Amino acid sequence: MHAVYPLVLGALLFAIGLYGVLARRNAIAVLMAIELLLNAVTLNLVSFSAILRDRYGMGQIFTLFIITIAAAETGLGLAIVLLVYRQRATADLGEQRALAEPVEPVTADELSPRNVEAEVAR
Amino acid sequence: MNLLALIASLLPALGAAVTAAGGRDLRHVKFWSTAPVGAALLLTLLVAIDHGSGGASVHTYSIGTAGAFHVEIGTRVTGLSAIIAVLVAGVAICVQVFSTTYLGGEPRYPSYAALISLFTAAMLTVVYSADLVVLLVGWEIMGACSYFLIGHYWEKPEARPASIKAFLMTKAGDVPFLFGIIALGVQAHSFQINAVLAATGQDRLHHPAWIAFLLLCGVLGKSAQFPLHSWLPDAMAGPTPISALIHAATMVAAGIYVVALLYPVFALCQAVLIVMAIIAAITMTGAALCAFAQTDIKKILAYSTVSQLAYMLGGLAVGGRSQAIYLLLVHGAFKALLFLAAGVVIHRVGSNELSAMGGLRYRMPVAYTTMTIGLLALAGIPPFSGFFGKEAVLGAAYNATGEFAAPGRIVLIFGLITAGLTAAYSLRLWLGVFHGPFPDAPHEHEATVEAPQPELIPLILLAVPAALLGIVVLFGSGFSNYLGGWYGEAGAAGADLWPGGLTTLLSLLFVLGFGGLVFLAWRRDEGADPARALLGPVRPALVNGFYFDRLIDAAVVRPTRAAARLVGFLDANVIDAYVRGSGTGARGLGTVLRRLQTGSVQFYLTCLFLGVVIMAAVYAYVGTVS
Amino acid sequence: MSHGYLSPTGLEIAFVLIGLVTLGSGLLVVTVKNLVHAALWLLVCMGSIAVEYLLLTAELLAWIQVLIYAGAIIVLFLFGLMLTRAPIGPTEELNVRHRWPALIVGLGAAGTLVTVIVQAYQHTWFDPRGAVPLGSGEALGTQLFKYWVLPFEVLSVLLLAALVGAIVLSRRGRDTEEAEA
Amino acid sequence: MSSLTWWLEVGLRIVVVFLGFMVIPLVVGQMEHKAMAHMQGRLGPMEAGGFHGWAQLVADGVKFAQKEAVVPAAADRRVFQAAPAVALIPYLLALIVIPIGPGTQVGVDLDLGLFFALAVMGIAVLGPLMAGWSSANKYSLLGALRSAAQLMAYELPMLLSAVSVAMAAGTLSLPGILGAWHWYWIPWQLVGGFVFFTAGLAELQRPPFDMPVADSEIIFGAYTEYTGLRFALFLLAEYAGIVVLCLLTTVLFLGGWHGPVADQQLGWLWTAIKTFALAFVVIWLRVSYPRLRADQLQKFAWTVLIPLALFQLALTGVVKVL
Repeated sequence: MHAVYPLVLGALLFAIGLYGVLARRNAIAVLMAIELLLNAVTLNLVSFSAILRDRYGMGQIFTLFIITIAAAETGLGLAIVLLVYRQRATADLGEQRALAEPVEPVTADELSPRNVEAEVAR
Repeated sequence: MNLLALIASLLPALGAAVTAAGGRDLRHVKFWSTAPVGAALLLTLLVAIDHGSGGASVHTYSIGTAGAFHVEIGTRVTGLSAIIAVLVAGVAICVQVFSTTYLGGEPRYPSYAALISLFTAAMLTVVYSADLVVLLVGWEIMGACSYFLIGHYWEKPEARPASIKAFLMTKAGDVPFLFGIIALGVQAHSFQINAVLAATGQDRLHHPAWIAFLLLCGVLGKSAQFPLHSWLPDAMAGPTPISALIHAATMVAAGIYVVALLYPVFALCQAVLIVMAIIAAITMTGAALCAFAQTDIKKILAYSTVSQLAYMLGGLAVGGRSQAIYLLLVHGAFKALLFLAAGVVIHRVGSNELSAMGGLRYRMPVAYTTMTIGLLALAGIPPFSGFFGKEAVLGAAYNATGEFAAPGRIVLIFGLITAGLTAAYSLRLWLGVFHGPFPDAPHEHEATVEAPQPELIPLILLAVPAALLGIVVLFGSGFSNYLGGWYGEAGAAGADLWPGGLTTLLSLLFVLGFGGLVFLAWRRDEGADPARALLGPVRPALVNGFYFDRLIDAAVVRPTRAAARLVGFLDANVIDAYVRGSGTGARGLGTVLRRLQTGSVQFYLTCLFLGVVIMAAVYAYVGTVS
Repeated sequence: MSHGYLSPTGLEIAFVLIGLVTLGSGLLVVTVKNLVHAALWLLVCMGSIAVEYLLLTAELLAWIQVLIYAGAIIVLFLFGLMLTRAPIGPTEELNVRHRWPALIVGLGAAGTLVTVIVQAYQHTWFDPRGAVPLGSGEALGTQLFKYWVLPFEVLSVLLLAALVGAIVLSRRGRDTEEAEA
Repeated sequence: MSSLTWWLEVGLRIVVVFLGFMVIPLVVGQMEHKAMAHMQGRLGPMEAGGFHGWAQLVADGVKFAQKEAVVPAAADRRVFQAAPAVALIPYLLALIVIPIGPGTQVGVDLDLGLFFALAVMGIAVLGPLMAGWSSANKYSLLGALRSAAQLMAYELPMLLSAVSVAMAAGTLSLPGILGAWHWYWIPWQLVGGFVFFTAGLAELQRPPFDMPVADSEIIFGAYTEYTGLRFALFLLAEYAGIVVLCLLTTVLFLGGWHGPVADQQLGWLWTAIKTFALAFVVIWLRVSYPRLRADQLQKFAWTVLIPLALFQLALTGVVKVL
């Protein structure tokens, strides 16, 4: 088999997952897109395991590990999303702006020399 | 001998340390302020007697190499240094003893006494030092001590600026002085005084005139010569004993001493000598005139000191090294006496003003007697010591030949005039303080109000040399021989200190003439100030020291202030504009960047991955191309 | 054995067809407006990837993929969706307002990766059946417990941590209980 | 073996499995009707067709086929329609790898057969979930949630107990397991068998683990909105689940085609006997046990079955090493 087929499949799947992670607002949808990302990686691992005639099963075993970790990640991620949903009644990532920097305009007197001196004196 | 000299310089320092360490504890201050200085006096006397006319005795301790120079610290005892050291220690012990009662009750007496001791130690260091660097250290410690001592009464409004002025003006001279010393050391390849003098003798100095000028600046500052003289009258804001110490023996004497010490350097160039002579002439005449006009008796004495120092400088300018040192010596004696006596008077009267005094001769017999002796010496009345000192300088000026001839004329003419002026202001002071009516006389017929003994004893002790130091001239060239030659070597052909006939006659004529004028003016109205009548319209100018301070204010202070304002303006409006601009810019940028901080994780992630993709693409592209 | 783009083997045809299914369902996962449909398309995607594994002779992995993803993770997703009250019918606010940055990133990543891969592997062929046989449970298990025991055990610790974490996260805190009581 | 004959044989086997899949669940359904009727003294199922009510199942089929296939207006139509298939097909796939007799009497002798069977059975969970969500009915959704929680809880003990057998045999291939089987495995894997069977019942939402479809609480859970053939398909899936579960239990824990006599020749018979015996037990349990509450269900899974499964696993390991 031509090596490009599985590898390109993995790459495209990765790009799709990337798009999903960035474009989805619902936290669970983002988690799904992350699953796509992980699967793209595992697909590549399996492909390389075959292409490079991997004697120690590294690719496949890493895939095994990644699937396991993905399961744990999904469980934890969903637990977090449910917690967020329980507290804020929404799983919309766009609404989770608690860490946003509040923007207030810089006032003119804040920059005057007198004020600077006062700040220094303080 | 050198070891004794070293101990003599260190003892007052030890006393100062112990006194200062005691803090405000007054119990042992009197002992620790007087005993080490007294011991130092004994040691300096021993050194002076032991030295004889033995030339220069140098003993140094090597303490390693600093840069290109091998640093050796030690003492150098010559006739000059031995005799000046005796003067320093003698005046210092008198001042310390005097101070025990004069200032003994004050809470800040310990620090005062410690500073006096330190001052003495610094001056002894200058005198005994074997190399110029250590000399400079002592020189600067004196500057610092004078700053603190003049500002001793820092609660008085005139004392603070006076101390700052003294510090700044002497410092203005010290900077060129430092360069001069460095130039000397570099050209002689050593800072050892002996080596420097040897280099001078072998004509190894380049541009000696410049070096001499640089050194002269320091001397002018320390010895209060025109144009750096005005700090000395202002320094009267300090306690009176300090004035005695500064004026008689330490600070101002240091300048003259350094010129005498490095005399070969100065004598190498006639231009320097002429400048010295001109400065001396201006200073001596102007200061004498100012002294005549002053009403504050301490200021009279201060201007008198400036005038007399100019005499010494003039003596040095005409080649009369021995004569100048002799005058320094006798001046030290009688000026210390005068200041201490004036201190006694001021303390009793409670005012510095001449107008507040009068008719004190019966009430303060000891002060009267001793001050009379001092004033006679100052005025140059034979046979008191001042007469011989003055005549020695005038004689040297009269007899000057060769490159000294031209300075000699200048010094002679102005010296004679100044002699008369000196007699005039001395007489005015004497009459004003001790004769005539007491201004407002509630105590006119009271018994004596003498000062306590510790104040009187130094007066009497100082009166002896003030009256009798003229005896030195009986030894002919013995004093000069003791001082040694220019290079500090022994057995050089010494100058004769015996007064010359013509100059004596002329100076006595001047003295009698000016003195008579003053006396006649005083006789007309015993309560009035003779200066007022004699000087007329120029008096205010003289009282204010020829408005010299205003000149300095206009020439130096205002331009400096203007420059400072300009710099301040530039700092506040140009440099700070950049600083504030950067602050504003950072804030503005921060505001913009804060808008990026939306809290949306996906927005961050998008930016992150965008960057990653771009980097990966660029990397892949570069990897493909290469 | 000569290979070329234009003379695909049966295996390659099967792989590409299944791959198209994978990509299509993957695209649907990130684009459909119905969350539950997205989860179900994810199921299709995972299943087709499992088939791809089979084609690449990774048999055990394929069944694990089915077991874990289809049997557990998708169920978890659906469970989560139902708990967060995923509505029936399209959800309007499912995508971010401006999708073009994400699109640019996705297309950029796809372009870069595909370019690099094609350039690097355009002359590489391999035979999945001819490779070292690792797909069976016995072979993979042997490798796992021969060479990868330590990572395996570490992974068990990680799973334990995840378990504890999930429990802690899901527990209702004391304050919540009080607030509800 | 040439390629053509290989394909032919595979096709034949799949057809046979499919036929079995179509028929055996119906048999089990008929059996349930009769057994329940007898046990509970029900008269209705005894009427249809005359003799012993033999045509009851046919009547049921006719009834289901006649009914209108309603899709609720608010429902997600496609998911609603796909759900029965998702519930049914995994059991068909699982059936492929289960051997009914010695040698080649198996659909496909898969190297990872056990794994495959369990994996595809996991997918069947999705059926009720999809059905429940897409029905746009809150009872359905509740039922779906209950079934999802229940299925995930019982998946673990089921897998663990199955792994115990795989460990004992040293293979994941179902024929391989049977090949390694000895009679003493019955007492040895008894605990595992209990766990597997019980967990399987819970997976199938059979009584007493039928909380997700508790008609007294949430009508019929995820299947409330289903009518006609789609509902029949769900029922079929349930019976197919029973068949697969009983077959797997038979194969894993009861020796499959092994029997006291003539197991090489009559292996399929022994398998059938054991399977139907187990299916009878399933029916019997339905009739005799009350329903467990949700918390009891979860507690039973996590505090009884999983420890038991782990114990079985440890026991297997110890014996294996000894």
